[in-house]
Amino acid sequence: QIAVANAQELLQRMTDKCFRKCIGKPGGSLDNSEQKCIAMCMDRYMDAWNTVSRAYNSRLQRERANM
Amino acid sequence: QIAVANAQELLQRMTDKCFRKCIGKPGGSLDNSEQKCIAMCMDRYMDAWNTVSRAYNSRLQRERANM
Amino acid sequence: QIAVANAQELLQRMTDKCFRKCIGKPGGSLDNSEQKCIAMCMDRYMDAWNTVSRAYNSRLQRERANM
Amino acid sequence: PQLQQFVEVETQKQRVQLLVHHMTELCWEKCMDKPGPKLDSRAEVCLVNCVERFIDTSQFIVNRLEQIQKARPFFSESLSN
Amino acid sequence: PQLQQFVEVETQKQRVQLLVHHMTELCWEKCMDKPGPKLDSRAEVCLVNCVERFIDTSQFIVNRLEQIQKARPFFSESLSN
Amino acid sequence: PQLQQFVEVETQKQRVQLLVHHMTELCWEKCMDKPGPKLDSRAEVCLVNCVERFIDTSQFIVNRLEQIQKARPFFSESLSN
Repeated sequence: QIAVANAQELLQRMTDKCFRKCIGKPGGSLDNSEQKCIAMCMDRYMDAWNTVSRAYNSRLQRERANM
Repeated sequence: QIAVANAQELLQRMTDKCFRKCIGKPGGSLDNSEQKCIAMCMDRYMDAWNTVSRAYNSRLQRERANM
Repeated sequence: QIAVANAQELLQRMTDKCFRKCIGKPGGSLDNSEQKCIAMCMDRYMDAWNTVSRAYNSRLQRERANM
Repeated sequence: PQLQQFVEVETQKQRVQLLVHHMTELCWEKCMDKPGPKLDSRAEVCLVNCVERFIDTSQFIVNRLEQIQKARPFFSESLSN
Repeated sequence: PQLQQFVEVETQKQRVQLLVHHMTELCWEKCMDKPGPKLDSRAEVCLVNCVERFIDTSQFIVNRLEQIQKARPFFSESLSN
Repeated sequence: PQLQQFVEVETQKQRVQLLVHHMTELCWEKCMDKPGPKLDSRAEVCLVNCVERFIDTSQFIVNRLEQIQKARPFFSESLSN
Protein backbone atom coordinates (compact mmCIF):
# COMPACT_ATOMS: atom_id res chain seq x y z
CA GLN A 1 0.00 0.00 0.00
CA ILE A 2 2.77 2.40 0.83
CA ALA A 3 4.51 1.41 -2.40
CA VAL A 4 1.39 2.45 -4.30
CA ALA A 5 1.08 5.71 -2.34
CA ASN A 6 4.73 6.39 -3.06
CA ALA A 7 4.31 5.80 -6.78
CA GLN A 8 1.21 8.04 -6.79
CA GLU A 9 3.18 10.78 -5.05
CA LEU A 10 6.01 10.53 -7.60
CA LEU A 11 3.49 10.53 -10.44
CA GLN A 12 1.78 13.67 -9.17
CA ARG A 13 4.95 15.65 -8.56
CA MET A 14 6.47 14.55 -11.87
CA THR A 15 3.32 15.49 -13.81
CA ASP A 16 3.31 18.90 -12.18
CA LYS A 17 7.02 19.61 -12.82
CA CYS A 18 6.98 18.35 -16.41
CA PHE A 19 3.75 20.13 -17.30
CA ARG A 20 5.22 23.41 -15.99
CA LYS A 21 8.48 22.83 -17.87
CA CYS A 22 7.15 21.58 -21.20
CA ILE A 23 3.81 23.34 -21.78
CA GLY A 24 4.42 27.06 -22.33
CA LYS A 25 1.08 28.42 -23.45
CA PRO A 26 -1.37 25.49 -23.59
CA GLY A 27 -2.50 24.99 -27.22
CA GLY A 28 -5.22 22.95 -28.94
CA SER A 29 -3.34 19.65 -28.62
CA LEU A 30 -0.26 18.08 -27.07
CA ASP A 31 2.05 18.53 -30.04
CA ASN A 32 5.03 16.38 -30.95
CA SER A 33 7.71 18.59 -29.45
CA GLU A 34 5.76 18.83 -26.18
CA GLN A 35 5.45 15.05 -26.04
CA LYS A 36 9.20 14.66 -26.59
CA CYS A 37 9.88 17.22 -23.87
CA ILE A 38 7.58 15.40 -21.42
CA ALA A 39 9.16 12.02 -22.18
CA MET A 40 12.65 13.43 -21.57
CA CYS A 41 11.51 15.29 -18.47
CA MET A 42 9.99 12.07 -17.06
CA ASP A 43 13.17 10.10 -17.62
CA ARG A 44 15.31 12.76 -15.98
CA TYR A 45 12.87 13.15 -13.07
CA MET A 46 12.97 9.44 -12.37
CA ASP A 47 16.78 9.51 -12.65
CA ALA A 48 16.82 12.37 -10.16
CA TRP A 49 14.50 10.49 -7.79
CA ASN A 50 16.70 7.39 -8.02
CA THR A 51 19.89 9.37 -7.47
CA VAL A 52 18.41 11.21 -4.51
CA SER A 53 17.14 7.96 -2.95
CA ARG A 54 20.54 6.32 -3.33
CA ALA A 55 22.42 9.34 -1.98
CA TYR A 56 20.07 9.54 1.00
CA ASN A 57 20.43 5.83 1.80
CA SER A 58 24.21 5.88 1.54
CA ARG A 59 24.33 8.91 3.85
CA LEU A 60 22.07 7.09 6.33
CA GLN A 61 24.37 4.07 6.31
CA ARG A 62 27.47 6.22 6.88
CA GLU A 63 25.73 7.93 9.81
CA ARG A 64 24.79 4.60 11.34
CA ALA A 65 28.34 3.27 10.90
CA ASN A 66 29.65 6.33 12.78
CA MET A 67 27.35 5.82 15.77
CA GLN B 1 -19.47 18.71 4.75
CA ILE B 2 -17.40 18.23 1.63
CA ALA B 3 -19.08 21.28 0.12
CA VAL B 4 -17.89 23.34 3.10
CA ALA B 5 -14.36 21.88 2.93
CA ASN B 6 -14.30 22.66 -0.76
CA ALA B 7 -15.37 26.27 -0.21
CA GLN B 8 -12.75 26.64 2.56
CA GLU B 9 -10.08 25.31 0.21
CA LEU B 10 -11.09 27.75 -2.53
CA LEU B 11 -11.16 30.59 0.00
CA GLN B 12 -7.65 29.83 1.25
CA ARG B 13 -6.07 29.47 -2.17
CA MET B 14 -7.83 32.57 -3.48
CA THR B 15 -6.77 34.66 -0.47
CA ASP B 16 -3.18 33.56 -0.95
CA LYS B 17 -3.11 34.24 -4.71
CA CYS B 18 -4.85 37.62 -4.46
CA PHE B 19 -2.77 38.79 -1.50
CA ARG B 20 0.41 37.95 -3.42
CA LYS B 21 -0.88 39.69 -6.54
CA CYS B 22 -2.43 42.82 -5.03
CA ILE B 23 -0.30 43.68 -1.97
CA GLY B 24 3.17 44.76 -3.06
CA LYS B 25 4.79 46.12 0.06
CA PRO B 26 2.24 45.85 2.90
CA GLY B 27 1.38 49.36 4.13
CA GLY B 28 -0.49 50.81 7.10
CA SER B 29 -3.94 49.96 5.71
CA LEU B 30 -5.68 48.17 2.86
CA ASP B 31 -6.01 51.17 0.56
CA ASN B 32 -8.63 51.71 -2.08
CA SER B 33 -6.64 50.54 -5.07
CA GLU B 34 -5.65 47.37 -3.22
CA GLN B 35 -9.30 46.65 -2.38
CA LYS B 36 -10.27 47.11 -6.04
CA CYS B 37 -7.46 44.81 -7.10
CA ILE B 38 -8.56 42.14 -4.61
CA ALA B 39 -12.21 42.37 -5.69
CA MET B 40 -11.22 41.96 -9.34
CA CYS B 41 -8.79 39.18 -8.51
CA MET B 42 -11.53 37.31 -6.58
CA ASP B 43 -13.98 37.55 -9.46
CA ARG B 44 -11.40 36.28 -11.96
CA TYR B 45 -10.26 33.51 -9.62
CA MET B 46 -13.83 32.26 -9.23
CA ASP B 47 -14.32 32.51 -13.00
CA ALA B 48 -11.14 30.46 -13.45
CA TRP B 49 -12.32 27.87 -10.94
CA ASN B 50 -15.68 27.62 -12.70
CA THR B 51 -14.11 27.35 -16.14
CA VAL B 52 -11.65 24.70 -14.94
CA SER B 53 -14.44 22.69 -13.28
CA ARG B 54 -16.57 22.80 -16.41
CA ALA B 55 -13.65 21.88 -18.69
CA TYR B 56 -12.72 18.99 -16.43
CA ASN B 57 -16.27 17.66 -16.29
CA SER B 58 -16.76 17.88 -20.04
CA ARG B 59 -13.47 16.04 -20.58
CA LEU B 60 -14.60 13.34 -18.15
CA GLN B 61 -17.85 12.92 -20.03
CA ARG B 62 -16.08 12.65 -23.37
CA GLU B 63 -13.76 10.01 -21.92
CA ARG B 64 -16.68 8.00 -20.58
CA ALA B 65 -18.50 8.21 -23.91
CA ASN B 66 -15.40 6.80 -25.64
CA MET B 67 -15.16 3.79 -23.37
CA GLN C 1 2.19 16.99 21.41
CA ILE C 2 0.98 19.98 19.44
CA ALA C 3 3.96 21.95 20.76
CA VAL C 4 6.28 19.30 19.30
CA ALA C 5 4.36 19.21 16.00
CA ASN C 6 4.58 22.99 15.88
CA ALA C 7 8.34 22.99 16.44
CA GLN C 8 8.76 20.29 13.79
CA GLU C 9 6.76 22.37 11.34
CA LEU C 10 8.88 25.45 12.04
CA LEU C 11 12.05 23.37 11.69
CA GLN C 12 11.00 21.98 8.32
CA ARG C 13 9.95 25.28 6.82
CA MET C 14 13.04 27.06 8.16
CA THR C 15 15.36 24.36 6.79
CA ASP C 16 13.73 24.63 3.40
CA LYS C 17 13.84 28.45 3.26
CA CYS C 18 17.43 28.72 4.53
CA PHE C 19 18.72 25.94 2.28
CA ARG C 20 17.21 27.68 -0.75
CA LYS C 21 18.62 31.03 0.32
CA CYS C 22 22.12 30.01 1.42
CA ILE C 23 23.11 27.08 -0.81
CA GLY C 24 23.55 28.28 -4.41
CA LYS C 25 25.14 25.37 -6.23
CA PRO C 26 25.60 22.56 -3.68
CA GLY C 27 29.37 21.84 -3.30
CA GLY C 28 31.45 19.12 -1.66
CA SER C 29 30.90 20.44 1.87
CA LEU C 30 28.95 23.01 3.87
CA ASP C 31 31.60 25.74 3.79
CA ASN C 32 32.11 28.46 6.35
CA SER C 33 30.25 31.23 4.54
CA GLU C 34 27.28 28.92 3.99
CA GLN C 35 27.20 28.04 7.69
CA LYS C 36 27.25 31.73 8.61
CA CYS C 37 24.44 32.41 6.15
CA ILE C 38 22.34 29.56 7.58
CA ALA C 39 22.90 30.73 11.17
CA MET C 40 21.82 34.27 10.28
CA CYS C 41 18.88 33.00 8.23
CA MET C 42 17.72 30.85 11.19
CA ASP C 43 17.85 33.77 13.59
CA ARG C 44 15.92 36.02 11.24
CA TYR C 45 13.37 33.29 10.47
CA MET C 46 12.71 32.78 14.17
CA ASP C 47 12.46 36.55 14.64
CA ALA C 48 9.96 36.65 11.78
CA TRP C 49 7.94 33.79 13.28
CA ASN C 50 7.90 35.54 16.65
CA THR C 51 6.92 38.88 15.16
CA VAL C 52 4.16 37.29 13.09
CA SER C 53 2.82 35.37 16.12
CA ARG C 54 2.76 38.52 18.24
CA ALA C 55 1.13 40.61 15.49
CA TYR C 56 -1.50 37.93 14.95
CA ASN C 57 -2.31 37.64 18.64
CA SER C 58 -2.55 41.39 19.14
CA ARG C 59 -4.89 41.60 16.15
CA LEU C 60 -7.02 38.81 17.61
CA GLN C 61 -7.28 40.65 20.91
CA ARG C 62 -8.29 43.90 19.22
CA GLU C 63 -10.96 42.05 17.25
CA ARG C 64 -12.32 40.45 20.41
CA ALA C 65 -12.37 43.80 22.23
CA ASN C 66 -14.44 45.25 19.36
CA MET C 67 -17.08 42.53 19.52
CA PRO D 1 -20.23 -2.52 2.67
CA GLN D 2 -22.58 0.46 2.40
CA LEU D 3 -20.46 2.53 4.77
CA GLN D 4 -17.31 1.47 2.94
CA GLN D 5 -18.84 2.42 -0.39
CA PHE D 6 -19.92 5.77 1.01
CA VAL D 7 -16.39 6.45 2.26
CA GLU D 8 -14.89 5.49 -1.10
CA VAL D 9 -17.26 7.71 -3.04
CA GLU D 10 -16.56 10.64 -0.70
CA THR D 11 -12.78 10.09 -0.91
CA GLN D 12 -13.00 10.02 -4.69
CA LYS D 13 -15.07 13.23 -4.69
CA GLN D 14 -12.50 14.93 -2.50
CA ARG D 15 -9.65 13.81 -4.76
CA VAL D 16 -11.44 15.28 -7.77
CA GLN D 17 -12.00 18.55 -5.91
CA LEU D 18 -8.35 18.82 -4.92
CA LEU D 19 -7.37 18.16 -8.54
CA VAL D 20 -9.70 20.95 -9.67
CA HIS D 21 -8.13 23.33 -7.10
CA HIS D 22 -4.66 22.29 -8.22
CA MET D 23 -5.46 22.83 -11.92
CA THR D 24 -7.08 26.18 -11.09
CA GLU D 25 -3.84 27.37 -9.47
CA LEU D 26 -1.63 26.00 -12.23
CA CYS D 27 -3.77 27.38 -15.06
CA TRP D 28 -4.28 30.68 -13.24
CA GLU D 29 -0.51 31.09 -13.32
CA LYS D 30 -0.25 30.09 -17.00
CA CYS D 31 -3.23 32.06 -18.31
CA MET D 32 -4.04 35.01 -16.04
CA ASP D 33 -0.99 37.22 -15.64
CA LYS D 34 -3.12 40.38 -15.33
CA PRO D 35 -6.69 39.79 -14.10
CA GLY D 36 -8.89 42.35 -15.89
CA PRO D 37 -12.46 43.59 -15.22
CA LYS D 38 -13.85 40.62 -17.18
CA LEU D 39 -12.75 37.11 -18.09
CA ASP D 40 -11.77 37.78 -21.71
CA SER D 41 -12.18 35.03 -24.30
CA ARG D 42 -8.42 34.61 -24.79
CA ALA D 43 -7.98 33.75 -21.09
CA GLU D 44 -11.00 31.44 -21.18
CA VAL D 45 -9.66 29.49 -24.18
CA CYS D 46 -6.28 29.30 -22.45
CA LEU D 47 -7.87 27.91 -19.26
CA VAL D 48 -9.83 25.24 -21.16
CA ASN D 49 -6.73 24.24 -23.17
CA CYS D 50 -4.72 24.21 -19.96
CA VAL D 51 -7.07 21.67 -18.35
CA GLU D 52 -7.15 19.55 -21.51
CA ARG D 53 -3.33 19.57 -21.88
CA PHE D 54 -2.83 18.86 -18.17
CA ILE D 55 -5.00 15.73 -18.43
CA ASP D 56 -3.25 14.80 -21.71
CA THR D 57 0.08 15.15 -19.90
CA SER D 58 -1.13 12.97 -17.00
CA GLN D 59 -2.36 10.29 -19.36
CA PHE D 60 0.76 10.45 -21.52
CA ILE D 61 2.92 10.00 -18.42
CA VAL D 62 0.84 7.13 -16.99
CA ASN D 63 0.77 5.30 -20.34
CA ARG D 64 4.49 5.73 -20.89
CA LEU D 65 5.18 4.60 -17.33
CA GLU D 66 3.13 1.45 -17.89
CA GLN D 67 5.20 0.67 -20.99
CA ILE D 68 8.46 1.27 -19.12
CA GLN D 69 7.15 -0.92 -16.30
CA LYS D 70 6.57 -3.81 -18.72
CA ALA D 71 10.08 -3.52 -20.18
CA ARG D 72 12.06 -3.01 -16.96
CA PRO D 73 10.00 -2.70 -13.75
CA PHE D 74 10.74 0.52 -11.92
CA PHE D 75 8.09 0.05 -9.26
CA SER D 76 7.25 -3.17 -7.51
CA GLU D 77 3.54 -2.70 -8.15
CA SER D 78 1.27 -1.59 -10.93
CA LEU D 79 0.53 2.12 -11.30
CA SER D 80 -2.74 1.61 -13.12
CA ASN D 81 -5.19 2.57 -10.36
CA PRO E 1 -18.77 15.75 24.91
CA GLN E 2 -15.62 16.53 26.89
CA LEU E 3 -13.47 14.52 24.49
CA GLN E 4 -15.21 16.15 21.55
CA GLN E 5 -14.58 19.60 23.00
CA PHE E 6 -10.93 18.73 23.61
CA VAL E 7 -10.56 17.57 20.00
CA GLU E 8 -12.21 20.75 18.71
CA VAL E 9 -9.99 23.01 20.80
CA GLU E 10 -6.86 21.16 19.69
CA THR E 11 -7.94 21.23 16.03
CA GLN E 12 -8.54 24.96 16.30
CA LYS E 13 -5.12 25.46 17.93
CA GLN E 14 -3.49 23.53 15.14
CA ARG E 15 -5.29 25.57 12.49
CA VAL E 16 -4.06 28.79 14.10
CA GLN E 17 -0.51 27.45 14.19
CA LEU E 18 -0.59 26.47 10.53
CA LEU E 19 -1.90 29.93 9.71
CA VAL E 20 1.00 31.49 11.63
CA HIS E 21 3.46 29.30 9.73
CA HIS E 22 1.82 30.21 6.46
CA MET E 23 1.92 33.95 7.21
CA THR E 24 5.55 33.64 8.33
CA GLU E 25 6.50 32.18 4.94
CA LEU E 26 4.45 34.67 2.97
CA CYS E 27 5.68 37.70 4.91
CA TRP E 28 9.25 36.39 4.95
CA GLU E 29 9.13 36.49 1.15
CA LYS E 30 7.56 39.96 1.07
CA CYS E 31 9.72 41.58 3.76
CA MET E 32 13.07 39.78 4.14
CA ASP E 33 14.88 39.64 0.81
CA LYS E 34 18.29 39.84 2.50
CA PRO E 35 18.39 38.59 6.09
CA GLY E 36 20.93 40.77 7.95
CA PRO E 37 22.72 40.34 11.30
CA LYS E 38 19.73 41.86 13.11
CA LEU E 39 16.00 42.21 12.50
CA ASP E 40 15.99 45.87 11.44
CA SER E 41 12.98 48.03 12.26
CA ARG E 42 11.98 48.43 8.60
CA ALA E 43 11.63 44.65 8.26
CA GLU E 44 9.75 44.44 11.56
CA VAL E 45 7.24 47.11 10.53
CA CYS E 46 6.83 45.31 7.19
CA LEU E 47 6.15 41.98 8.94
CA VAL E 48 3.52 43.49 11.26
CA ASN E 49 1.84 45.30 8.36
CA CYS E 50 1.99 42.10 6.33
CA VAL E 51 0.06 40.17 9.00
CA GLU E 52 -2.48 42.97 9.40
CA ARG E 53 -3.04 43.30 5.64
CA PHE E 54 -3.26 39.52 5.20
CA ILE E 55 -6.06 39.36 7.78
CA ASP E 56 -7.69 42.43 6.21
CA THR E 57 -7.55 40.66 2.84
CA SER E 58 -9.10 37.49 4.31
CA GLN E 59 -11.89 39.46 5.92
CA PHE E 60 -12.47 41.57 2.82
CA ILE E 61 -12.77 38.41 0.73
CA VAL E 62 -15.08 36.61 3.17
CA ASN E 63 -17.35 39.65 3.52
CA ARG E 64 -17.53 40.21 -0.22
CA LEU E 65 -18.20 36.51 -0.79
CA GLU E 66 -21.09 36.61 1.68
CA GLN E 67 -22.60 39.56 -0.23
CA ILE E 68 -22.19 37.76 -3.55
CA GLN E 69 -23.74 34.65 -1.99
CA LYS E 70 -26.83 36.63 -1.00
CA ALA E 71 -27.26 38.08 -4.49
CA ARG E 72 -26.54 34.95 -6.57
CA PRO E 73 -25.51 31.86 -4.60
CA PHE E 74 -22.18 30.49 -5.83
CA PHE E 75 -21.89 27.83 -3.18
CA SER E 76 -24.67 25.57 -1.95
CA GLU E 77 -23.81 26.32 1.68
CA SER E 78 -22.77 29.24 3.83
CA LEU E 79 -19.11 30.16 4.07
CA SER E 80 -19.45 31.86 7.41
CA ASN E 81 -17.81 29.26 9.66
CA PRO F 1 2.06 -3.62 20.79
CA GLN F 2 2.73 -5.44 17.52
CA LEU F 3 0.12 -3.37 15.72
CA GLN F 4 1.52 -0.22 17.29
CA GLN F 5 5.03 -1.12 16.21
CA PHE F 6 3.79 -1.85 12.70
CA VAL F 7 2.08 1.55 12.55
CA GLU F 8 5.21 3.30 13.80
CA VAL F 9 7.45 1.58 11.27
CA GLU F 10 5.05 2.41 8.45
CA THR F 11 4.73 6.04 9.56
CA GLN F 12 8.52 6.33 9.67
CA LYS F 13 8.79 4.78 6.18
CA GLN F 14 6.26 7.25 4.87
CA ARG F 15 8.12 10.19 6.42
CA VAL F 16 11.34 9.05 4.74
CA GLN F 17 9.56 8.73 1.41
CA LEU F 18 8.07 12.21 1.67
CA LEU F 19 11.53 13.56 2.52
CA VAL F 20 12.95 11.85 -0.59
CA HIS F 21 10.18 13.39 -2.72
CA HIS F 22 10.84 16.79 -1.17
CA MET F 23 14.61 16.58 -1.79
CA THR F 24 13.97 15.38 -5.35
CA GLU F 25 11.92 18.52 -6.07
CA LEU F 26 14.38 20.85 -4.36
CA CYS F 27 17.46 19.34 -6.00
CA TRP F 28 15.70 19.07 -9.36
CA GLU F 29 15.26 22.85 -9.22
CA LYS F 30 18.86 23.45 -8.13
CA CYS F 31 20.55 20.98 -10.51
CA MET F 32 18.39 20.32 -13.58
CA ASP F 33 17.54 23.59 -15.31
CA LYS F 34 17.51 21.92 -18.76
CA PRO F 35 16.77 18.19 -18.72
CA GLY F 36 18.84 16.64 -21.55
CA PRO F 37 18.66 13.25 -23.29
CA LYS F 38 20.80 11.71 -20.56
CA LEU F 39 21.58 12.40 -16.90
CA ASP F 40 25.02 13.93 -17.36
CA SER F 41 27.67 13.46 -14.68
CA ARG F 42 27.66 17.15 -13.72
CA ALA F 43 23.95 16.96 -12.85
CA GLU F 44 24.45 13.68 -11.00
CA VAL F 45 27.25 15.11 -8.84
CA CYS F 46 25.09 18.17 -8.18
CA LEU F 47 22.15 15.96 -7.07
CA VAL F 48 24.32 13.91 -4.70
CA ASN F 49 25.91 17.07 -3.24
CA CYS F 50 22.46 18.61 -2.94
CA VAL F 51 21.20 15.72 -0.80
CA GLU F 52 24.36 15.76 1.35
CA ARG F 53 24.22 19.54 1.89
CA PHE F 54 20.49 19.41 2.62
CA ILE F 55 21.06 16.88 5.39
CA ASP F 56 24.08 18.90 6.61
CA THR F 57 21.83 21.97 6.73
CA SER F 58 19.14 20.08 8.68
CA GLN F 59 21.67 18.80 11.18
CA PHE F 60 23.38 22.18 11.49
CA ILE F 61 20.03 23.82 12.22
CA VAL F 62 18.91 21.17 14.74
CA ASN F 63 22.26 21.29 16.58
CA ARG F 64 22.30 25.06 16.71
CA LEU F 65 18.69 25.11 17.86
CA GLU F 66 19.55 22.72 20.70
CA GLN F 67 22.35 25.06 21.81
CA ILE F 68 20.06 28.09 21.66
CA GLN F 69 17.44 26.11 23.60
CA LYS F 70 19.93 25.47 26.41
CA ALA F 71 20.91 29.13 26.65
CA ARG F 72 17.43 30.71 26.35
CA PRO F 73 14.54 28.30 25.72
CA PHE F 74 12.60 29.25 22.62
CA PHE F 75 10.33 26.22 22.69
CA SER F 76 8.72 24.66 25.71
CA GLU F 77 9.85 21.17 24.72
CA SER F 78 12.88 19.45 23.27
CA LEU F 79 13.33 19.36 19.52
CA SER F 80 15.57 16.31 19.55
CA ASN F 81 13.19 13.70 18.13
